[in-house]
Amino acid sequence: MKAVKVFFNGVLNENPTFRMVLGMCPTLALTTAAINGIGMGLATTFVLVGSNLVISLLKNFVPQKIRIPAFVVVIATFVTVVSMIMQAFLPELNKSLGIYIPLIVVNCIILARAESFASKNSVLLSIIDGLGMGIGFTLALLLLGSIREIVGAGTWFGMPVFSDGFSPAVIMILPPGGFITLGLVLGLLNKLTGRAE
Amino acid sequence: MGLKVFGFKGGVHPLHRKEGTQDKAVERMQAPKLVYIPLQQHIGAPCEPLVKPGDRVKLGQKIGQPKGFVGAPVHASVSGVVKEIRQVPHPAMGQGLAVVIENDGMDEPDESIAPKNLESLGVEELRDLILEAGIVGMGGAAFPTHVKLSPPKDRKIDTVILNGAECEPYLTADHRLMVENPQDVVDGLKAIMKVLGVERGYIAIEDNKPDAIRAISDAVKSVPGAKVVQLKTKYPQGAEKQLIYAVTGRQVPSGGLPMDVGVVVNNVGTGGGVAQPKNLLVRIGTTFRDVIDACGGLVGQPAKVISGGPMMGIAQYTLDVPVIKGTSGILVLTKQEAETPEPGPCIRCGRCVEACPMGLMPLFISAYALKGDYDNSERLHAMDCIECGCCSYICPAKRPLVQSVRTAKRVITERRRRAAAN
Amino acid sequence: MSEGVKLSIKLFIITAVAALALGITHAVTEEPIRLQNEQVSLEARKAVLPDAEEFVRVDLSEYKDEYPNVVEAYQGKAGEDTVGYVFKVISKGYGGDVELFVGIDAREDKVKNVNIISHNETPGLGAKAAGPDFLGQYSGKPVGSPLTVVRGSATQDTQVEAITGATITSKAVTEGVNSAAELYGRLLKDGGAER
Amino acid sequence: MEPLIVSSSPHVYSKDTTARIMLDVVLALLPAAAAGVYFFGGRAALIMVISVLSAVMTEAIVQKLMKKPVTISDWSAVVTGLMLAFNLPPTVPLWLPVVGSAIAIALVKQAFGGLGHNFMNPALAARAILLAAWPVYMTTWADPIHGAMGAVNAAASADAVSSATPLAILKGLEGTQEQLPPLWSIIVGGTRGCLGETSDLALLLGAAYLLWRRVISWRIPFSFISTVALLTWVLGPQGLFTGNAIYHIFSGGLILGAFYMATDYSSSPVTPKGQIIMGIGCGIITSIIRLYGGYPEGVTYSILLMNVAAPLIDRFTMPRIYGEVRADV
Amino acid sequence: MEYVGKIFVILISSILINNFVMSRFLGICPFLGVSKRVETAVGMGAAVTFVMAMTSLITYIIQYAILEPLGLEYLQTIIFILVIASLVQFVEMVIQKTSPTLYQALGVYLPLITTNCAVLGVAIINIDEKYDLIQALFNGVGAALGFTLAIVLFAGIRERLESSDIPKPLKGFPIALITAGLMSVAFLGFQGLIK
Amino acid sequence: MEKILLSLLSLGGMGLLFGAVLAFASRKFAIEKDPRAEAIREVLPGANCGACGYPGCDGFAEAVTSGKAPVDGCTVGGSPVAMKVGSIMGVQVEQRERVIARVLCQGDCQNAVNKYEYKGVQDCVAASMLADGFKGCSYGCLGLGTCVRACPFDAIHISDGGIAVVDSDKCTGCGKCVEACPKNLIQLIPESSQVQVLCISRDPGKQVRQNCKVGCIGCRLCVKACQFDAIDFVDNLARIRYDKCVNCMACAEKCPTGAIHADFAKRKVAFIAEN
Ligand SMILES: Cc1cc2nc3c(=O)[nH]c(=O)nc-3n(C[C@H](O)[C@H](O)[C@H](O)COP(=O)(O)O)c2cc1C
Ligand SMILES: Cc1cc2nc3c(=O)[nH]c(=O)nc-3n(C[C@H](O)[C@H](O)[C@H](O)COP(=O)(O)O)c2cc1C
Ligand SMILES: Cc1cc2nc3c(=O)[nH]c(=O)nc-3n(C[C@H](O)[C@H](O)[C@H](O)COP(=O)(O)O)c2cc1C
Ligand SMILES: Cc1cc2nc3c(=O)[nH]c(=O)nc-3n(C[C@H](O)[C@H](O)[C@H](O)CO)c2cc1C
Ligand code: SF4
Ligand code: SF4
Ligand code: SF4
Ligand code: SF4
Ligand code: FES
Repeated sequence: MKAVKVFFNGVLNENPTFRMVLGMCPTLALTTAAINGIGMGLATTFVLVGSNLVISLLKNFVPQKIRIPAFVVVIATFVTVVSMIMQAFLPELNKSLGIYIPLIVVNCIILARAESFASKNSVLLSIIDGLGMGIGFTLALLLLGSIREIVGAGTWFGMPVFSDGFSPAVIMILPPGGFITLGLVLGLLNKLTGRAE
Repeated sequence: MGLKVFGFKGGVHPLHRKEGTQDKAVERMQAPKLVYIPLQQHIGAPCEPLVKPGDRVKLGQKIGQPKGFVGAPVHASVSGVVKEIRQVPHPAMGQGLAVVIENDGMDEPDESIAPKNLESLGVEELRDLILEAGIVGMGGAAFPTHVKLSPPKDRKIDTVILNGAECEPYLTADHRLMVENPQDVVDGLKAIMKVLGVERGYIAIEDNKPDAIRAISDAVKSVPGAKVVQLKTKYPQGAEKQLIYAVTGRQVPSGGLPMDVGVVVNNVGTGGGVAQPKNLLVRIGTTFRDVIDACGGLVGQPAKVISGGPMMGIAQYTLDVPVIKGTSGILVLTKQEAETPEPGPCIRCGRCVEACPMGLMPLFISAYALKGDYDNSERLHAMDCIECGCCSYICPAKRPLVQSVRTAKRVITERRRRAAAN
Repeated sequence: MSEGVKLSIKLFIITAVAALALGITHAVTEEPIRLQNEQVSLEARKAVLPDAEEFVRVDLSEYKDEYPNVVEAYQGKAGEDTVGYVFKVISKGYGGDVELFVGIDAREDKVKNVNIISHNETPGLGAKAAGPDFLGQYSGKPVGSPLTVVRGSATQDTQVEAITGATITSKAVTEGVNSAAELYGRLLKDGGAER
Repeated sequence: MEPLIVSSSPHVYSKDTTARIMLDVVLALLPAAAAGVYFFGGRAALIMVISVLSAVMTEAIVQKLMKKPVTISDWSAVVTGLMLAFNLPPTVPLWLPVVGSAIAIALVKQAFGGLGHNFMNPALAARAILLAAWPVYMTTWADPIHGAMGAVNAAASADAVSSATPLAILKGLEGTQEQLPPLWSIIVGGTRGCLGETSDLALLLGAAYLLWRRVISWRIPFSFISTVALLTWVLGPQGLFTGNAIYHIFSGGLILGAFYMATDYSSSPVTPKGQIIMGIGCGIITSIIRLYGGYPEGVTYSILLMNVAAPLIDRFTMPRIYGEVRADV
Repeated sequence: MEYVGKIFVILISSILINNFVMSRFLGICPFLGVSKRVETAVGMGAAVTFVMAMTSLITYIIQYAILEPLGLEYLQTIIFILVIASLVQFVEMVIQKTSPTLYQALGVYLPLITTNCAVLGVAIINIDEKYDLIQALFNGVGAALGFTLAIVLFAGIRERLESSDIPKPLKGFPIALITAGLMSVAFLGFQGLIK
Repeated sequence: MEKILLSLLSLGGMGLLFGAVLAFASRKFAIEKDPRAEAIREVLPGANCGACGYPGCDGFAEAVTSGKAPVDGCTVGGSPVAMKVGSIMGVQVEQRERVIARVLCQGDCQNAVNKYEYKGVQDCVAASMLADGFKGCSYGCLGLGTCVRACPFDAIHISDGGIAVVDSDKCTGCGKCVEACPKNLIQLIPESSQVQVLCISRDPGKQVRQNCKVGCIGCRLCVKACQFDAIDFVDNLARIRYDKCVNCMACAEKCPTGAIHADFAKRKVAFIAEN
């Protein structure tokens, strides 16, 4: 029961993108297309689960004072290992996700979860938290990526969605488009859920 | 005219609308049946009544004695019988204790008001005279004059300025005084200079009153060290700090008083001794209603009655308020004139910043004040506002600028007082 | 200092384990990654010069000053025959460097193919340069005279149509191709290259 | 007797109102609008009308949706719509001004709380967004038609290719110096460019009116234009002091920008000193972009960038308070 | 002279054209989080500047003194992040001791500098662009100044927004993001400034 | 193998080095942080309202640990929090009664008259500067909501009749509104007392009658009605002494204008029976 709650907490209530507004850099940089969003989201989910797992295992071993260096080392190791293995043995997958993998190291969400959840909870819950957060993140990226791709390029997952008459608004896939789309989506969600700061 | 014209930074140019009265000679008004003499007529401590109901008082008899130094006694403006002492509406304070005197129409004078020879009096005597006579400033705040004339020993006063700017629209009382009784004005200046022992005296007049400038220039020749300064016609030329800047180029430090720069400013009316009951156009204690009736009564429905000028005057809620020492004019506005425009959002035109003679940023002070963030208002120097109203006047969006700044000042003062008490 | 020692040792253990994990992974993956990368770059060269089977690096140190934007050159061979050359050129586009591979067919003295490997141009504008519509224009252009960019439709053989709204990028690519072609001519003249 | 009205002083107010000021700006823009129609034909008029209408409609709709009082009678949306139209090439498709006005009003103005709260010039921000979204439409310049009312469909005609503006030539991006139009035609109007910027003469006429009405002060325009003049002259193409400052002043949107857009109340500093800093900053950025940047024109971005800095400028240029002994800021 | 020019280009580019926040999307979280007051924004900017300069220096030394000679490039990410994390924690302790007010203001965001992608980003860009030590330092400082510029301007606007009547659903992050979007539209103006 | 060893050495070495540096730094730059402050901070309500007189809850926590603030200084948290803070600090706290704010005026638009039409900033402070406000009664609530804006807990509202009313469930007794009201109309009153004089006018009865239907007119019927000597008169105004009042509500029954407010639902019937 608790596990279910933890899971949906990550997907909905504390959605890392829409509620906590963390991990903004990859969110904004990589949502120029829907496929990028999914790729980044999944890669992050994977690392999140892994690092949450390891950190919850290590939680009693790591003293407070070196907490952050220790955690980032764990995360970075995870990312590097994954990246090397993919480069070597999964060249196809690597080709589509490759460039995003190193960026995961600096995604605030991972360290934030490590600090605030994994270092305080059991292994199982930590894994579920990682999964929930990761999926929440992925869905958010997918949504943003879709909007930006459709309006900014006139395609969705590379497929044209409009007839020829449509001229896409290039700005949507430029930096300003990222900020503004996310801002408007957040505003809309606030409106729908009746929440406001 | 050959006189240099002086000015200051900021300010506005409201239509001066003095045409109605500026050429009308001063008339004496018939004293009314009942007069209401508030026991507090000025900044400072209220007076203790010296009389009780049933007492007979003579014209000019002292009927109230101030409790503190910053205060001035009040006098009877008619002779007659004290009817009662009760709360009445007050033009500046909403309500206040007043002595109600039933006029016997005899104007029997009190011994104390026999005219005295200016030349023959000593400095101390003169100061005491001013104190006893209850002279207060006619510039609006009705500040007791004897206080200003008693600077602490360590402050060197070298200049006296008589304020004849009268920059408020509509008002012409000072103007007429200067035209009709220039000698009184100059005598007043002489008296003040003598009390303070200063050599330099100025009478500052806006350049839209050439007849007053002429009259005073002639009269002032008899006083060594005194001269007339011509001011640009601009509101609030008459504000103390702006006036000092225009005349002497000195700036009064923030939170400081004029004496900090060695200057004393007095209204020309103060100098001329108009505040003494017998010289008044209207007896103190006459209600506004009586005054207005004397002017031929009201034309239609009044919507707003203001004591003072339209820029700084205080709106009254009833015509039953009595005239007090500082009342320099009564203004009645019709519904149309009184319309307070609906405020719109600030368009950040910056006019209020340009207009503020104090160099404040009214739009920000006001925005913070309206949000209840008085700390930030204070940080932006809300307390330096002289409440001249230029900002509200000029604002195209009709924002309640000075109104909210005033609120902020009030709250800040309250907080400071509370903090000091703790 | 005992606490300090403990801290250091703990951090040491964590990093050491991490290092071990990484070291081992690296050892295992090093070779496959190298092969992968080679494969990738070979394919990139082949894409602009499909007839070649192997590529021999050409030494450009002599030409470095004259053609600073051409950074690599390869002789493309099919068996004993030289089929052409591949040049890697970096030109300055709108948003930064544009890296191109230019393949030149030595048998016909024509541009074979042009490929953009990396760029930082605006999506939807300059980024269109990497698409076949634009790059296809270069295939078959003669190398003798420099190409020029025109707005609107090209009327001459040496003209390339600019991408609308991205003249700067178009010019950058064209200049890159021109440099490659010129260098190719120089190499021929100096004997550094053969047909 | 009815109760008297009591309010805090002052009891009189100046005659100026927000609506009157905005109306003045519209009036000042009319000569330039007429010039735009004269030089670019009926299509220019069509674009202006569409732009103004959609700006006003957007304002009304957004305010209705947010359940705020509808304030379209204050003319500010009209100014924004007109300003946007002035900043569009005459050849844009007709839906572009609609989208642009919607962006200007809804995203840049109302999202921040409406009149006076927007930190950026709505029309200019919309123009910059349109430029980045549909650069092709936004950089396709048509040759002016010198007849009175040209065909409404000027854009459809064949000569509406993306041709070079004087500034692009000046910069050496395209064309040659010989193609540079004569100075008089730049000033009077009739060079390629946006709708409203073509006739500097008409713009200056309006500007004089605004200055006379004291709607704008000289500070921003003067410091803006003189900074551009100085920098473009000093940093000339053939070494120091060889620049063609006159051309730089009168070509492109400098006059339009300096008098009408950099002076937008909401997005410029309120302090007198701040306004001069704003003008100088705009001048520097415009010159840098014109001389070294990726675009031939820098007025738009310079104003937007200074808009971004305006709150800080206000903060650090508070006027000297009368009698204040300055210790802190 | 040319070298000085290049450094100037690096500086301008990293401050304005490729501003980390406005066009590279690095360091967004602290940008959004620590920009409510101008004072704290300045503090954050100063902290980031210090950390970035130190990072540029130390990672440069590690890369060219240890990793490259030993053929351990694959440890780049992990070592860099370790350096940054330690450095940040060090800075945190120092600030906490020397300026409790600054510490209180930066609060949770100091640890966030660790995962501030901007810091790792600058270290990696330095290596990728093959900058020498001086250039790397200038790039680091430039990027940090760019970050500071963006965050301080942003904070100025946000302070002004405080007294604005912003529609309820847009209050907080949404309007902040829209503001950032409009700012980055303005920053587009610097594009193509230096070629 | 060699590579693995090298990586082990370099990375591990760095770990060792940084660990040492951090350990050193944590010692060198160690700051005295009272763990109790953090513990206190945890139990505080976290409203950061500042009613305690310190900058936010953090400030209060620190002030308590350094002995500057009393353990029951947090009005918002009331006695439960005070107990917890006390137990952290190791001191006994007396149970203190919860206080809630009360607006001492019932002069809404039906009961009270206005003396003029106010135009201007909708703020009680602003209005009160003009002849004590537009209410006929110069003591009355102006209903422009200055207190509403001051309340951090949304516990005070303006009624339909245009005067301020406190929602006693939400009110935490922080006293912000008391400070904000320019008419000094709001008082913190112990929760248990059910009887209050909701009028502060010191005007003579005749004047009060003219201005307001529900004001205290100084008739002193309540004084006579009270069996417990809990009401006295100051300046024409009845005053209830909460320490003596037993909530018998006899006074409220007698009050001819209804200026004494009592919640009859909570009446202690026993007292009446007794008498
Ligand atoms: C508490 C207080 C003390 C003052 N003390 C002096 C004083 O010692 N000397 C003086 O010349 N003016 C003094 N003033 C007068 C003020 O500077 C000013 O003239 C007075 O408030 C009237 O100003 P107004 O008529 O411009 O409104 C004092 C004012 C106040 C309120
Ligand atoms: C905005 C403003 C306008 C004023 N205008 C006048 C004026 O026109 N004439 C005048 O005598 N005093 C004017 N005063 C009052 C003067 O500042 C000053 O208090 C007064 O001249 C002092 O003289 P008194 O003490 O004799 O009244 C004005 C004050 C303010 C704040
Ligand atoms: C957001 C934005 C992105 C741009 N990106 C590019 C680009 O990637 N490549 C390019 O050559 N020009 C780019 N431009 C430049 C303009 O389109 C510029 O006007 C153009 O280079 C010259 O116009 P022309 O291509 O119509 O001759 C961009 C402009 C904007 C506003
Ligand atoms: C002198 C002046 C210039 C203006 N310039 C512009 C402008 O360039 N763009 C615009 O959208 N609105 C402009 N306005 C209109 C108005 O300020 C605009 O609607 C506000 O920015 C909206 O808050 C201007 C107004 C004035 C008084
Ligand atoms: S005058 Fe009015 S509209 Fe103009 S800036 Fe000041 S408050 Fe705003
Ligand atoms: S802020 Fe005060 S001093 Fe300044 S213009 Fe307004 S009322 Fe006058
Ligand atoms: S209780 Fe006081 S502050 Fe509240 S509305 Fe009434 S008068 Fe205003
Ligand atoms: S009603 Fe007054 S005392 Fe009660 S919570 Fe609100 S502000 Fe505090
Ligand atoms: S993801 Fe870049 S700073 Fe948070």
